[in-house]
Amino acid sequence: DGTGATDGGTDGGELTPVKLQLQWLPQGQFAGYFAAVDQGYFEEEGLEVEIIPSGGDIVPQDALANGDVDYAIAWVPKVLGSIEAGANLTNIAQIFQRSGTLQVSWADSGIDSVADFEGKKIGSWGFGNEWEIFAAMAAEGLDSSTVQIITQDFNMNAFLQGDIDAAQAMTYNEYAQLLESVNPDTGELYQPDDFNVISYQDTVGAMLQDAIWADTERLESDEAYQETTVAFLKAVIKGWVYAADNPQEASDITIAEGSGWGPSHELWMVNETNKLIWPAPDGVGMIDEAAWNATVEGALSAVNEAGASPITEEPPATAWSNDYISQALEALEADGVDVTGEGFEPIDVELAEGGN
Amino acid sequence: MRGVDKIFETTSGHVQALDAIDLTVAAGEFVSLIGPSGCGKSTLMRLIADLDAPSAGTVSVFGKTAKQARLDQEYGIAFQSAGLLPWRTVAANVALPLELHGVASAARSGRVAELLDMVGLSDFADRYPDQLSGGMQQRVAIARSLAEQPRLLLMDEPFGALDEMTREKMQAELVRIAAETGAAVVFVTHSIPEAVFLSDRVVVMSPRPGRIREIVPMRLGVDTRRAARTEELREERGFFEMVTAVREALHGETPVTAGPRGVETR
Amino acid sequence: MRGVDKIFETTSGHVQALDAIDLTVAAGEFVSLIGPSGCGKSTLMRLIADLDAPSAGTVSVFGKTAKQARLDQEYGIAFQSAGLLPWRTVAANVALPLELHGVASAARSGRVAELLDMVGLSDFADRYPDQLSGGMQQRVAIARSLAEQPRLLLMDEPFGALDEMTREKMQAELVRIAAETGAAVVFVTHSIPEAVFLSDRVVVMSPRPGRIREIVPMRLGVDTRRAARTEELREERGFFEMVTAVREALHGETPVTAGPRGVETR
Amino acid sequence: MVWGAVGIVVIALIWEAYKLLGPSDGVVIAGARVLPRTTDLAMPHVWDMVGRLAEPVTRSPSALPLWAVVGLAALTTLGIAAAGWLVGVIVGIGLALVMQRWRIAEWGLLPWIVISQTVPLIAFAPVVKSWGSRVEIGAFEWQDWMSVALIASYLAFFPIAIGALKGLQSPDRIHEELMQTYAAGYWPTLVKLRFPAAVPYLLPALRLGAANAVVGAVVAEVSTGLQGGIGRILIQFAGQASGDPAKAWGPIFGAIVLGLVAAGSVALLGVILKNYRRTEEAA
Amino acid sequence: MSTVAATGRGRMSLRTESTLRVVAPITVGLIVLGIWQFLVSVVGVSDYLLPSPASIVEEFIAYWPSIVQATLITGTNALVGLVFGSILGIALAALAARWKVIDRMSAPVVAALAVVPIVALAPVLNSMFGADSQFGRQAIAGIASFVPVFLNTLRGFRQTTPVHRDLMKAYAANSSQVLRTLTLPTARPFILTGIRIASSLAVISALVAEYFGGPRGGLGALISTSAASSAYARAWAYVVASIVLGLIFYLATLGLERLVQRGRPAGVAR
Ligand SMILES: Nc1ncnc2c1ncn2[C@@H]1O[C@H](COP(=O)(O)OP(=O)(O)OP(=O)(O)O)[C@@H](O)[C@H]1O
Ligand SMILES: Nc1ncnc2c1ncn2[C@@H]1O[C@H](COP(=O)(O)OP(=O)(O)OP(=O)(O)O)[C@@H](O)[C@H]1O
Ligand SMILES: Cc1ncc(C[n+]2csc(CCO)c2C)c(N)n1
Ligand SMILES: [Mg+2]
Ligand SMILES: [Mg+2]
Repeated sequence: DGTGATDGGTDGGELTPVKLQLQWLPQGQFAGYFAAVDQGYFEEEGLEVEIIPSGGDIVPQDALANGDVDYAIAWVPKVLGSIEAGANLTNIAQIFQRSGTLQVSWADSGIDSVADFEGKKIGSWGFGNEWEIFAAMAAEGLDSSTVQIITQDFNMNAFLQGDIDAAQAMTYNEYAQLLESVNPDTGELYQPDDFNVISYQDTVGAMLQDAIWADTERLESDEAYQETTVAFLKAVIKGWVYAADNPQEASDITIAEGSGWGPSHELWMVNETNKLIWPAPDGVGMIDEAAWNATVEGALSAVNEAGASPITEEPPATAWSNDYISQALEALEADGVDVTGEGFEPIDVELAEGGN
Repeated sequence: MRGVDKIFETTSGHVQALDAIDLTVAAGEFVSLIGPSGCGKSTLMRLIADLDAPSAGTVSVFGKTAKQARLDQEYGIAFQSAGLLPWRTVAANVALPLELHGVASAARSGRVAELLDMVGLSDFADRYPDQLSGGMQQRVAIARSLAEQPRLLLMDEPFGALDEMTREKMQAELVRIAAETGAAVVFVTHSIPEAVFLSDRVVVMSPRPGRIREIVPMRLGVDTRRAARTEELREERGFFEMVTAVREALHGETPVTAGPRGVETR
Repeated sequence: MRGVDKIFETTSGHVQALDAIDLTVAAGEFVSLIGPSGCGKSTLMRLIADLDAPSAGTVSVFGKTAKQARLDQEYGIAFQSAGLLPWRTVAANVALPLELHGVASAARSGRVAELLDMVGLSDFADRYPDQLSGGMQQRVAIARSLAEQPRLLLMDEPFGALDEMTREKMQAELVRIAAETGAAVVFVTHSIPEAVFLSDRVVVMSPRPGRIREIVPMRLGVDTRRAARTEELREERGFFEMVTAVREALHGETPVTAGPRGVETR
Repeated sequence: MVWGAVGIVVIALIWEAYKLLGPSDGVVIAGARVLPRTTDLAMPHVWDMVGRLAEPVTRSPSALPLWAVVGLAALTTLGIAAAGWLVGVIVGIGLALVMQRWRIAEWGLLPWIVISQTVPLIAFAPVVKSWGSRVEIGAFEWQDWMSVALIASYLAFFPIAIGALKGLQSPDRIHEELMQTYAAGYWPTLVKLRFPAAVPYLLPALRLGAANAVVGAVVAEVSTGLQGGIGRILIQFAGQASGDPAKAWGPIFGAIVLGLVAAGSVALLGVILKNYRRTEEAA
Repeated sequence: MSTVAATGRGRMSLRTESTLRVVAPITVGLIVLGIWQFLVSVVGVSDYLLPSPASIVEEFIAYWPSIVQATLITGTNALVGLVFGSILGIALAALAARWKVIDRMSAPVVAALAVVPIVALAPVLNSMFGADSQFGRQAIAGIASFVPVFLNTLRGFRQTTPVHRDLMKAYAANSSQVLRTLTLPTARPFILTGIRIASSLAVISALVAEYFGGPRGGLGALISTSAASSAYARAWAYVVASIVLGLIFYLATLGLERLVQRGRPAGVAR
């Protein structure tokens, strides 16, 4: 194993090729990975990482399970479903410590909590993004038949025009879309106090989101892959640290990587994403067992309108592991990197019309 | 028809289809138009039917303008292709003009039965046109053209698509029908024997511009009336004489060509 | 052709298209087949051309089986519709059989020029079929059928779609061409005058089942050779006599019908 | 041509007139909104949609004008669609040849070819991408755009197969028999008769295939998230439609122009082959 | 040997022919299904990647109520779209056939509609007509149906032969009589062909439109949700349902075509 995957192996000659599958188009949500490429962190670890964006219908964990890629970014409840369906995957780093999903309603709608959903038109994107909603509703004693689920498309028009009473929104994306839109009554942009915001992080339905997944069998049998995994995680953490320290640069890097968002929206997204990651008291990427169990609980209780649940039984123990992230964190801490982000301070971002 | 001209404007210039045509058809008379392709036979007929308008001159039918005659349904018409509506049965095809002119259903079916009887297709009333032979289709078209008892029948090469044997049968039938109904007939054809067999007068036309070259009156044997136009006629001497006369009018020769020619036919 | 039968299987049962046909055509002879629609004329011709196989009996062409004759390209064929390929120029259409049989390009264009000259279309070599009149198209088809100097020419109503005047011109031309090339011709037609004008012998057929009713030899005037078949012939007395003879063979009557008939034509 | 422009202007006028006069929440009859909302969000002004094309995509200093971004993306998609179309042409004509040659093949395959078009292929885009990513033969490595082209070809081959089959079966009996009398075998008959006779059927089929290839390519780009094409900016800008409604129309117009260009280029082919279409005008 | 190709077609008794017409496609289908099952169960392509036909059938049965429900939703949208798209197509084609100006003006618009991808229109239509109703999907199915119906109908309206038009003029028929007795019957086979082509397009468009917003519950939404949660056998079960739905539409319109044309020649009028 002369590739020196564990220690700054640029001098080791050949770089190890690695493919990372994202779960959406390039955007600030993935700024840390792009920063790691741009700043040469992967190269320092002896890796040559190709970041593969996805589109409407690509399921990242399936790309991983099929062997198309080496690592994938995906939400935990979605992958739990895939694991139950036969995929053999392991969560090796829980990048987002918090859920970034909101349910937004109009300030005067009287919908301020999940309990108020009953009988309302509730927006969701589908594609497995809806399990938090059903889990939170289940905790309030509501099932999917008590609301009307409307599939949201790529923007917030359905909500703005009243087709949806409470729309699903990510703090880093759709919520910003609202604040970038002109209120036809005032001619100005909408303001935060125009809306009620329900954060799933504050509900029982909260679930773990962006995590890095690896192939379980390869982790067990392939030593090079294990080493690559630790090296990969080290670079990723450095990337996110960079994004936390330099949100503007990280945002510019992402735009250069092909994100089509305007500069203000991109910066907002990087900043909000940072808030979901930092501070990380156990170290960035560490999987909090309590949060994991809560996610499993929620996934077991959620039932959609077709009567299906993401999972029907507890996931196997192989579904998560802190082994690799711990090694990476240790090595980085030894190098003096702040991996908890204790001093993290978000910035203030002003959104421009249309996010431009 | 007085001094009728017809000029078509095409992309490549004017086409003088008809030039100074004078022609009068008597009631009950059978007149054939014959001439080489493009001499304006069809055009002439279409003017009478008011399907086209003359560029100069007047066309009058029974003392009315052609248009009025069309609106009053003074004539029946048949074309080279039968022009039946393929989605209508034979009976419904014959009934079409009656239907369009609001004849009551009962009267209509009576008339249709009568007409189909006349053309010998009573047994085929419920067939569709594609189940009939070409000759039968043409008979349906003739029945249709007779539906409203027109005093004038216009026929543009109605037997052009038929084989010779069917054609001869249809000719005999047309003679009978025309005699029965007493209608005047204007009949376009390419066939000299056909024109000779059917007509009281044969109008020979020449092309570019379309003109009447000669009008050949038919005097067949002793008896010139229609009743005499039986099958045997075709093998008579007078018939061949008339054929020759029309041939020569058509070929435009003053009949002085040399060569071995049977003197008897002159 | 010996004791040839042809039976078609259809949804509604068997159709006996031909029954016990015996016919021999001499080299250089012009034979016409005539008969009512459905009597099997086309079927007979298709058997000779090996486009269908007989149900019984044998067809031999120049001592070979029909199939061998087809593979050896012993005959040329022309149909009722000219059947030109619309995307090929006149010259390319005529060249088609030569092209298919690997005649070198130079030899090909020489032969094509010759053929077009023969049918009088040299000026139209680069035109497309849709730019020609029906008669001209038919002439191209005839040129094509002659391309490989066949000893036998098969023609199924080649002039059926033409008007009478063009038709007469084409007939004269065919007589000339057949004489020039010395090919035997089997010619299907519906027209008695046409058969009479062209043929050495006229085969009269009757339908259901298709049988040969009579073979009428043509003796036109004193000189029975082709050279005599000029335009004037059509107006000769002997011509009308032959027409009458074929008519009667066709209508199947022993010629005893009464009625006023010119004695001279008998 | 002029009338076509008038037609477009009329549509624009109707759009603006309705926007001016129609109720902002649209016309709702029996619970169904039968006429659209007239808000700027739902129906941007025509001049906003056109004007937006001239402005830069974003405020970022390196941003190109919207029209240029749409144009570049359209070119990328055009290339992919063209590849898909070519594959569709080969497969479609190949199938047609087989079906024309053996009637049993026609009976066995044709129903499935018809059924194939009822399969919602959007469901398979990820599968195609995934299977494709495993293809690696020697130096050849499967690219993501090839998956998109493959899906485009799936939509393109259908009209081509049907049209080509009809065309190859179209020669008049008389022409077939003529070839038979010339003792011409299968291949000469194919080359000299069937293909030329098929041209009038093939051309509209190829045109339809081209339009389908574009539609398929765009759908597959959206579905697989392929970078660089019109499908990608379609979802990208649709995501920005709340704050910038006019922007989302840019790629829509781009997709339409793209389809017209694709179909139009095939029409050019028709001009080249005009001698094989002589019967068409007459008919 | 090669000439057999030209003559060879049609040397077969009618009974064998009609048998083969049914047997051949079924055989092809069974062969494909067999290879598929073989790949999965014997060669061992993982069931996760490519569900076996057997497991699809299992899911099909397990989710039967949901499948019926979803098929009804999508089917209704497709049907509404097909009906209104066809009516609109026929009406506009009638206008275009009557007035050349409308024909010329509509040409670019129709050409545009013919090439616009559903993915492009879906979000916009949802925005215009409301994401909480099925109307957006119905509109998309309608647009997809409109194009072939319009084009075919227009062609049909142009099929009247000069003889028939002359005949109508000779009968001094007024324009509504001409429409009723000549133009519509002439165009009918073309209209029906257009509707048949439109039928499967309507289904597939209504289904794909569900990918881009609107109420949940249709086949499209369930296919995507199942696939997103890696329940591929279930996704396939919904796909099978959508194929069946497409076939039902196709066969229904084909039946309609046959029914209306029964006893009548399909060809062009003589
Ligand atoms: N609609 C038209 N536009 C232009 N020219 C026309 C039109 N109709 C007829 N013509 C021309 O007018 C002339 C006479 O045509 P017409 O159809 O009356 O001839 P015809 O004697 O009936 O010929 P045929 O025997 O072939 O039927 C021809 O030169 C023809 O080309
Ligand atoms: N392929 C076929 N299948 C079944 N019956 C056929 C077929 N071809 C011809 N027939 C029948 O065989 C008989 C003879 O047909 P054929 O075409 O030889 O007649 P024909 O004398 O050429 O008639 P026409 O003068 O109309 O051309 C007819 O009764 C016809 O219906
Ligand atoms: C078809 C489709 N539409 C919208 C979204 C919404 N979305 C945009 S980014 C993001 C966070 C996850 O990456 C989410 C949920 C989606 N995923 N898929
Ligand atoms: Mg005429
Ligand atoms: Mg025949």
